[in-house]
Order: sequence, then structure tokens, then C-alpha cells
Amino acid sequence: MSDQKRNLLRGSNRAGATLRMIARRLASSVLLLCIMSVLVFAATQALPGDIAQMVLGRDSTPEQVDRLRSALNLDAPVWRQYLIWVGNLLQGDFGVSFVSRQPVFDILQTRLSNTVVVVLLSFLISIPLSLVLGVYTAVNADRVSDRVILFFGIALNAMPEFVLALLLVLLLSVQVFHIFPGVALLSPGVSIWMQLPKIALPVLTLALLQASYFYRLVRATMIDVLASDYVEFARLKGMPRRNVLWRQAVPNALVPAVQAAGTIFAISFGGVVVIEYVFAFPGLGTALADAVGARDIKVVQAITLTIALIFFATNIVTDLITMALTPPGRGGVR
Amino acid sequence: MNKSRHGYMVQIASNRLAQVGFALILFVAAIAFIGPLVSPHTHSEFVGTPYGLPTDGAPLGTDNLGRDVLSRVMHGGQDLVWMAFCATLLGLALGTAMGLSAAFFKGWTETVLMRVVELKLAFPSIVFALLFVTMLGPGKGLLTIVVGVSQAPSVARVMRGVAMDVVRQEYVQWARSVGMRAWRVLWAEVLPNTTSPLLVEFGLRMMWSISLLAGLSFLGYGIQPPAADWGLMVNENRNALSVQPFAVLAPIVLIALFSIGCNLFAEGVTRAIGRTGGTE
Amino acid sequence: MSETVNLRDLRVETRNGLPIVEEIGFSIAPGKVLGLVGESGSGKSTIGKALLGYAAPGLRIASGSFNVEGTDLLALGGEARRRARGPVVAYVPQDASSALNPAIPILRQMTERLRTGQDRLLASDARQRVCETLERVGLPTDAGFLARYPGELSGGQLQRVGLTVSIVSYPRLLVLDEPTTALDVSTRASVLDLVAQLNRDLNMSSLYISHDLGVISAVADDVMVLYAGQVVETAPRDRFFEAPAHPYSRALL
Amino acid sequence: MNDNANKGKTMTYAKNGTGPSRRRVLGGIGTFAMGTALGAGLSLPAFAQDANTLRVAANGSTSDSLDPHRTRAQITDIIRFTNLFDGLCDYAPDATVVNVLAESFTPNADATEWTVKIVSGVTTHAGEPFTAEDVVYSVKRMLDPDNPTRGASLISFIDAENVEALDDLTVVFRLKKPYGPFRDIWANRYLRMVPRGFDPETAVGTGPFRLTSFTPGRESEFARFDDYFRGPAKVEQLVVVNVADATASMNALRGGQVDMVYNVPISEARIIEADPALSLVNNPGSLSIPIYMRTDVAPFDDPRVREAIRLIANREQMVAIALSGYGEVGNDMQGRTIAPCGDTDVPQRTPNIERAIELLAEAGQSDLDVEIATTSGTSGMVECAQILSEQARAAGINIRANVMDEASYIANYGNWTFGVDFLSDTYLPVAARSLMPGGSSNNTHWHDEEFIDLFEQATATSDEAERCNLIQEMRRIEYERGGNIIWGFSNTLNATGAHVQGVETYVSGSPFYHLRLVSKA
Repeated sequence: MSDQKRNLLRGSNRAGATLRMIARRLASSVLLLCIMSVLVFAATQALPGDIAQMVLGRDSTPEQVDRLRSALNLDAPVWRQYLIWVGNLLQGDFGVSFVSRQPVFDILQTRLSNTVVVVLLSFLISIPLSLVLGVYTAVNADRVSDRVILFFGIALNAMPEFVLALLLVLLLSVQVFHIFPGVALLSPGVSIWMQLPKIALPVLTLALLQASYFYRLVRATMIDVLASDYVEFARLKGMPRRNVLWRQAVPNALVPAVQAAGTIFAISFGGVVVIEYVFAFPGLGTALADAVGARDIKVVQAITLTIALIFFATNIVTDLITMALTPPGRGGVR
Repeated sequence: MNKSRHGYMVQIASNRLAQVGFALILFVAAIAFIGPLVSPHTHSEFVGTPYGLPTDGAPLGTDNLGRDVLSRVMHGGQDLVWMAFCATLLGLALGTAMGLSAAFFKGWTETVLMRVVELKLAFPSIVFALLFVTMLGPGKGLLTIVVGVSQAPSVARVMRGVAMDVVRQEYVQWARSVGMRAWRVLWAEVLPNTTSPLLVEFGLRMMWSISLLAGLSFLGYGIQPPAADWGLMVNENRNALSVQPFAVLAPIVLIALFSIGCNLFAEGVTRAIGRTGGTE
Repeated sequence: MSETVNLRDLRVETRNGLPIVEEIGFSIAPGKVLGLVGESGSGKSTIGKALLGYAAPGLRIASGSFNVEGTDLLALGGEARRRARGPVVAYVPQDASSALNPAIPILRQMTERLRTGQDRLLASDARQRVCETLERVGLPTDAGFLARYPGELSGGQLQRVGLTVSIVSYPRLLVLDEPTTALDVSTRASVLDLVAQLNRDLNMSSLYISHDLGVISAVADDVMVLYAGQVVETAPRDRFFEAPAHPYSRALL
Repeated sequence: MNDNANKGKTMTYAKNGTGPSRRRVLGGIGTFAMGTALGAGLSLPAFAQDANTLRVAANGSTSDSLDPHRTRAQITDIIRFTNLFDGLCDYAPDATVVNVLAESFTPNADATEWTVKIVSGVTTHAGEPFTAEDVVYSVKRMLDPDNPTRGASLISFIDAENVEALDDLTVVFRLKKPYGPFRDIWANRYLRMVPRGFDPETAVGTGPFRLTSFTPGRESEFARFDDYFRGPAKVEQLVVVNVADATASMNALRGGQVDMVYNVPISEARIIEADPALSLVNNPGSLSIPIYMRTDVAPFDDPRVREAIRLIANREQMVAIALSGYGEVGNDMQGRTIAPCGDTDVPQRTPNIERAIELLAEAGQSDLDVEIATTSGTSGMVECAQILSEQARAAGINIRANVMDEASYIANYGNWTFGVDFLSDTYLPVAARSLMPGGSSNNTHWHDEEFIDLFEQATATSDEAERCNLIQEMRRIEYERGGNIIWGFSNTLNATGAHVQGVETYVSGSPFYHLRLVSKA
């Protein structure tokens, strides 16, 4: 029974190791966020064009520009501006946009929640779809159906976002069918949940792009799993086919799937920029593109850091889910 | 190991997906590079009214300024393909250097390099490119570098994974134990054993480079007019998609064929070398 | 009550028709162990799995009949063949650490076959039967142990769990595919004892596959030698070890 | 999906499995999905259009403003201000000036003091009467030296300290210098009147609509102001939606998501005209897209070089291509129309490449290689630079189009040696801004004494016929010696659904943005 004792010991070490791992990831994420804040601040400082000039437009006089510049604190040394900014950030104050004179937090809040809704909805479509397609094509690997689906997967996956978005607008909105609105004109006063048809196309575009990548990953993992000894043994044991597939094989493909899903989730927030632009969707991406164009640097800074934060948070959550799903004895925890 | 590498090459060359992918790449590259030599008009010459439908003089019609779409399509791939290629090579070189170094030296080198990778990954490529292009202006060189650099971290992750297996091999350990210089071990022993995954990465990165460059052009942050560029052409002419579809569809089809070619090639190589892991 | 099991003229080939094994036949009486010897790659495992009507991906069973209690198992269709796996013929894997599903607690892996099919048992009955078998193979039966995942067990424990999964259905024929290769010497000895004892107690026929003649001499009643997919010699154990007939057998010894 | 973030990790975990919590996770997702589907069903009716609500899409940004005096002049702002506020005057659709809040203008003998009578019975959205004191407040607000406004330079001749309300309906303006076209200037869209104590948060004005909600960069909503002094609007509700992308706004119009768009790509005009469900509003606006050459630095300080470039430019081709024909060929003079004055009698300048080559050779600039700065500020700016660049090949010189984003262009605004701009106003204000030294858009840095003198006379006189003569002369000088290639005037294109009625075209100013008389069938 030394086995048992060893396992018990290993178990307690494992829980400790998990905590330490989380702590380390948190610390490293915080550090990276700090570095990121410096980089983002430096990058926005280096953007050409004078903010005051941009805000006032073509018809302003130099005196007006100077006056606005000092009113906005733009003539302070850069390091002071940075420290003030970070200090305010730490107190939860994102500042006020130079351009819209609105609190950056307010801008960020609605835009972020809109984008989150689109990404989540696209996830609700792409994840189940990918699991079903991935399992189906793995079971039927190299048959005609697999090849056809693979071709479409590769083609969709290869298409730049705006190409797919434009094709979907042509197909489902403007030219062939008139099913969904081609523009996501959300009314700001109304909950996005009450306006879902308006965001159907952006969600669909994103979902197709996600699925075309994700399903192939599920397929590849499932092929590995289906070739494993334990699946063969389950069949030799006399387990029914359906049981072998869904109870024995699929659960073992979930861990890599969760990892990939986490990645897709995190990078969707960057990838959605172009899609939002095509559909004029009021999300983080269009806000960012607008803000870069208008030199609304506080908004650029806030959005970039938010995207980074989402990335780090997603990674940590993904790792936690992975650990929860990983069976004990393989690095998982009970 | 030279023999096995040769074997891989044969397998890759005989893989149907890789063949089709490579043929597509060649086809589009041929249009891009031979096109400018044989195009009926220059890329900026006015041959008709804006958005004219196909005629004998302009088989694909005219664009927003009345220029010949066919000639612009023939001129518009050279820069894109060339930039995507250079950006990909840059991304692969940088990423491979980072990945191999991380796997080989371990310790602090690895920690720092991998943190840098993570930092960059938290910065979506499109946002990264948008900021830098706005900052430094949309020059071809800069676009290439920005796109290349933004590809490097993903390559670094993959190559680190690959190299970790190679570094554990006996001949590498042996080379290190007899006191070969680190860079020589990397160059002569580790790198040659990563060719197949590098080929896969090449296909994938090429695809993303095209996608990113075209996306930037589409947002107006790419190659600037009056140059002919497929991404820019889509941007310039998409208003008239329903009037003169060829001005948009021709470049879209070529972009799509090229990136599908790259993706097929990557998938084919992956299958040929039996790496079943997730391809992007 | 138990009868001899009979294999005739088994041929397994690739999809292109290249034979992996051919003209294989043997009989095993109840309570007896047939040792199947051969080098790795000689087709031993292929024969073992073929007895369950199973061929690895890329292979197929081209011909042969395998009679157990008056039924030709190889002639059975999909569903009937599946039902025969377990209660009629059971398979003990070579390496239980990879053959047991890492994502499922061991109790479920041991009971799940009993709980499927027409004669499915209640959860409590299945658990009861598993515990009896576990006691036989010398493993604990407490709830804490049963709730473990394969990754939390030692190699010897895993191999016994693998054995339990197969014998808990009380099969007529037990195919043991090098079940001791992955074990250290002392564990190997105890597992071999266990196999011999179970064979007697349950009155099963067994096919014991190994490349290790020492192991074969310890458990087998008869020995069959396989070379390049064909049987070169079949003989009772004592005769085989005293006077092997075939030159290849001699070379093995 | 652009990055391959976790590939290494994915491979490592490939053989691992899962624990018991998976079923709960999947169950949760299922419930969520059902809720979503339900939500989708419920929200469908929100799609239906309401005949009492007019929805318009226009170009704006997060810098959208509610302060009529401080704006970056995006179209969403113009629509908001036109419908929330009134000016003393406004332009009629034919570009003549009519009174709105003002009833009469009376100058003294030398046009240095103007007495303005206000219309009685005007009320603000807050229910207060609009009086002379509100006018004084508005003018002082426009001229506030500490908080500059967009229209300040237009009325810089007013002595802000000496604007005075004589009674509830009479204001007297004392000027720093004589100003003849005093009444006309008040039609400008940046000189709208606000009530005392104006707060941009609530944006109380006197206009036909009052604000009900505002989200910068997204949407603003208005309700009809039933007590509007010129009669209530036709629709009960007005919604202005920001759509930055022209293609997206056309998609919205086609899909019935909006009734009207202010952002029509010229390329779409022909399709809209052919589509029975839509109608094109083709405004012969005063928008000019000048190509400017700095007259104070090389190479364009040499008049021969300027003349050469002017002879290279094929104006007809530019209008045909850059404006798809939706515009009018220009002749290097500002002002598409200078009504009520007659046209200026000079020959149309046409391309003459041989002469251009000669002039360049004389100036020693046969190998000229210059960059022309442009941005997509309005449709045609980028295109005309490209076209000029192509036309210049024939003369053996190299003109390179440098297309920038707007912020980069504006950062160096006024300093580009060679570039493209756009201007939209009647002649004298345009001249003040772009042809006079110190004007905010005097990109050519032109300084012509004779022109300045004529300008001063034209602004000082209150005699219209004399002013017309002076303007004719000014334009002649502009044609001969100016630094601009005014190759054309662009129509402003807008589109509505066929069910929208009462939209007026305009030449100058704001008539098109007045939505008071617009209704839905």
C-alpha cells in the first residue's frame, strides 16, 4: 500500500503546484501588462499628427491649438504623462477622451460588451459545430465526406476576414437572399440581446472562421484518440460503437480542444476588427479603428490594454479548465 | 537523418494536397510576376469611364478611375506576393531563431523569449500593424517588417516545441558534450531537423501574411494609391460591387486562390510527414 | 460443460491482399493454456485480436472459422460479434497503462461492459462482481480505490485492473497479449501465478501470447511457434522444451 | 483567426483526458443557446419600420458634438445642429440668403453698425421665449477668446464687447471695420443661435426637433418640437445613425434599416438612379476640390511652373473620372455660382501639354519631381491627385500622390508644398479663408496686394451691384495669378428610399440638412 501513500503525497503536492502555477501565471501576466502599458503608451505617443490640431480641425489657428494642448496636459514631459495615466488607471480611472470628451470607461463599456456578445454567440455556433464536424470527419477520415468538408474548411480558413464578410453580405443580405441586415446598426438605448438579427452576419462570419480552424483541430485530435490503445481496448471489451465514440474517445479530445478554444476566444477580439468594420458594428474593433484615425489616444490605449487583459485572463481560465478536465494522475486535480 | 529528410521530401512531393496547393501558389505567382510584363495597359492609364463593363479593350471592365481592371490585376500581385513572401521569411527566421534558442539554451533565455512571445500574442496582429503603419507611414518595407514581426511569435512557439524534441536527441547532446559552439550546434544539428515543420509553418505564415496585408489594404492602411494592389483594388472598388463586380471579384479570387494554395500546401505537408497535430 | 475452442484456417491480410498471418489453426481445451510464441512482428497480436473478430485499421480477416460452444465467432455480424466480446472471448491488453482510458475512473471501466447489452447487470450487482474479481487478483475494493483514475495507479495495479476488466465477464476464452511485458520481475511472477490460478478456478481456455519462452514455460500447457505469419510447430510444453522439431524453434531456445 | 497562439501547448496535451465536470459545462451552454434563440425570436418585430420615425445614416465619429459652435463639422454634427438650432439667416435652396430668426438688418451709413430685429414669438425647447439677449449671448460665446469656436474667424470683424440688446427683440452690432455682406454671413452653419446659459449636454435650442438621446459615434434621437415657430415637422421622431463606411450605409438603405443616407459613394449614383426603390438626391453643391501649389516656396514660387501644371491638368477628365461626371468643370476660380452676381468672363483653361513643356523648360524644371499630399477627406480628393499624376506623365514630369490618413494630413495642414483640399461656401467666405493672407485654409500662401485690396472693398460695401463688380475682378486675378487648380465642383450625392418625400436639394449651406419638411409615405 506504499502506492496509495505515494499517490496521496503526490495529490497534495499537486494541489500546491497548481496554486503555485496559477500564482506564477498571474504574476507574469501582471508584469506583461505593465510592460504592455509602457509599449502602448509609447506607441500612441509616437502616432503622427497633433492631437490638439486634430480635435480642432483644419480651420483652427495656432493659438487655439496651443491653448487646447496645454488644457489637455499635452505639453507635460512624456514620462509625467505616463505616470499620471498609469496612476489613474490603477484607481480605475481611464480618463476622458480628448476627442469625444466622454469618459473612456463609458465608451469602452458598451463597445466591449457588444464585442463580447458577438464573440460569445459565434462561439456558441462554432464550438458545437466544430465538435460534431470534427468527430464526424475523424470517424470517416479520408472518405468523400471528409474530403469535401476539409476542402471547405481549408478554403474558409484561408479567406481573409473581409473577403468572407463581403461574400456573406452579397449572399445573405444584398444580392441573392435578403435574410439578414447587411449592417449592424445597433440602437444604443436597447439591449443588444433584443437586436440579435442585426448582428447575425458578423456572428456568422466569425463563427465560420472559427469553425474552419477549430473543426480541423478536433478532427486531428480525434484521429489520434481513435488510434489509441484505450479506444481499441474499449472495442475489444465489446463496448457499443456509440459508447466508444462519445464516452471513451471524445472526452479525451476535450483538453486540446479547450486549449484551442481559449486561443480562438482570445484572438477573436483582435480578429474581429475587420469584421466589425465591414458591418459598421459598434464594437471594440471599430472603436479602435476610429480612435486611431482620430488620434483619440486614451481610447486607443484603453482598448489595446483591454484586449491584452482579455488575452491573459483567457489563458489563465483556459489553464484552469484544462486542469479541471485533465484526469488525476495526468497532471489534473481532483 | 539526411536520408529521412529526403524521404519526407518525396512524401511531400507525392501528397495530393501539397501538389494542388503548390500548383495554386505557382499559378497565382505566375500571374503576379509575369503579368506586369504582358499586361495590355499600364496600371494607371485611363482607358474608359469609371466602372465600365467588360469590352474588347478591357476584358474585365474598368475600375473606379476608368483604368483597365485586367491590367491592374496583372500588376497588382507583384508587390503583395513579394511582400508576403519576404514578411513570411522574416517571420520564420525571427521565430525560428527565437524558438530554437529558447529550446536550446533554456533557463532565462527561454523565459525571456517566451514572455516576449506572449506579450506580442496579446497584441493582435491587426492592431499591432494598424498602430505601426499609422506611426511610420504605409511604406512597403515597413509593411513587410510589421507583418513579418507579427508572425514571429507564433512561429517561435511552434519551433520551440519542435526543437525541444530535437535537442533531446543523442547526436545533439553529443555535439554539445564535445564542446561544439552553441550556434554551430543550432545551425548544423538542430535546424536541419526542423525542415518539415518549417515547411508547414511557411505555408501557414504565407497565408496569414497575405490575409493581414490584404486586410490592412482593405482598411486603407496598406499599399497606397495609385499603385495597383489586390487588397487596395477591393477597397477602391467594393462600393461598386453590384455595378462592376469584376473589379472586386478578380482580386478577391486571386487573393483567395493564393491563400487557399498556401493552406492546402501546409495541410499536405502536415499529412505527408504524419504530424497529426492541429494545423491552423 | 465447457468445450474445446477451435480455430481453423485463419488468414488476416492487408487491404491490398498481402497476408499478415495465414493457415492458423489450434484447439484449446477448458482449463488449458496455449502459449503462442514468436518474434515481434510475427503476427501474434494480430491472431489474438482476430479471435475477437477484430482487425486493426488497414487489415481484415480474410478467412477462417473460430468455434466456441458451437458458434463460429468469425461468421458473426457486427452487433452479434460485439456481444460475444467479453462474455465469450476476452482480451487482456499488453500494456494496461495505455489500454485503460485515462479519463474514466477504474470502477466504471471495470463495470461498464457488464452494464451494457441484453444481460446488463444493475450497478450494485456489477460492482459486487468486480469486487469479487478484484479480491481474486489481489487489489483493494474500497470506494477510495475504485474511484481512482488509471494515472493514479502503479504499473502492477494497472495490469491487474486490466486483467479484471477482461475476466469479470467470465469469458470462455481469455486472450492474454503479453500481459507481463511491462512489469518488473516480481510483479510478473505474481501475475503469472494469478493467471494460472484463474484458469483453473474459472475453467477457461486461454491463449497466452509472448515472445518470452521463460514465461511460456511457466504458464502454457501447449506451445505454438509462429514465424513470419505462419505456424511452424505446435507441441505439448514438455516435449517442446525437450525436443523442438522445427529449426526455428531450436533457434528460439 | 490570425495567430497560432497555443499550438505548442495543444500538442503537449493531446493525449490527456477529461474529468467529470464536462457534462455540467455542456448543459450550461445548451441552456444559454436556447435563451439566445428565444431572444432572437423576440427581437424580430423591432425590425419593422415606423412611418412616424425618420431614420438617417451619416458619417460621424466619436468626436460627435452637441455644441454647434465647437465641432469637427462631420455630417452627423451638421444634421444635428441644423435641426436643433436656427441661425439669424439661412440659405434657400438656390443659395440666396433668407431670414430665419432675424426679421430685418439695418446698417448705418458706412456699414460699421448693424441693427438687427428678431422675430417675435420664438420659444426654445425649454419653453422660454427667445430674445435679443440670447443673440448677444450666442455672439459672445462664438467670439470667446478663451474657448475658440469654429465660426469665430467668420465674424472676427464684430466687436464682441459692443454687441448690445436694445430691447427684447433688437440687437445692435458695432463692428471693428465696415462689413457690407453682414446679413449673408449669418446664414453660415457655424453661427447658429443658442439660448442663454447654453449647456451642450441638453442642447436646448429653437429648432424643429429637440434632443432626446445622444451617444457620440453611435446614434442620436430627436422628438418633434411641436411649438416650432415656422410650423412643426412632418415626422414625430428623428434618428441619426452614425455609419462611417459608405458601402455599409448603402446596405442599410437597401435593407430598409434607414430611410436616407448622407454618404453615397459617387460610384453608386448610377445604380441608385436606376433603382425604383431608391431615389438619388443630386445636390449641385458649392464643394470645390482645389489642388493647391504653395506660391512662396520652390518650385511653385515660379509662376511659370504653376502655369505649366495648370496647363497639364485635364479638368474635364478629372470631373468625368474623379466625380463620375457628377459635378461641374472648374476654371481655377472659387465659387461654383456667385449668384446673384453674373459669371466672370474669362476663357475656359484647357490642357496644352506643349506649352506646359515649354514653360517648364523656361523655368528649368523639365525634370520636376514633386509629391502631392492628399487624404480621403471627401470623394474625389484622392482620385484627382492620382489623375493629375497620370496626366503629368505626358509632360515628362513626375507627380507622386502621397495618400495619408486624415490625422497625418491635418498635422501638416497649411505647410504642404503641393496638395489637395476641399472647401464649401459662398465666394467671399471662401476667399477670406483660402485666398487671403492668414486665412485658415490659405494653403497656397498667396499674397496678392491687388486681390487683398479688392477683397477689403467688397466686404466693406453694402451695395450689392458694386460688390458684384469687385468679385468679378477678384476672380479674374485668381484665374490669372492664383496658386490653385480649381478643376471642378463636386455635386453632393445623397439617397433616400422612394417613400421619403420633401427632401430639397441645395447649392450652399444647409437646406438639404433641414428635415422639418421631410416625411414618409
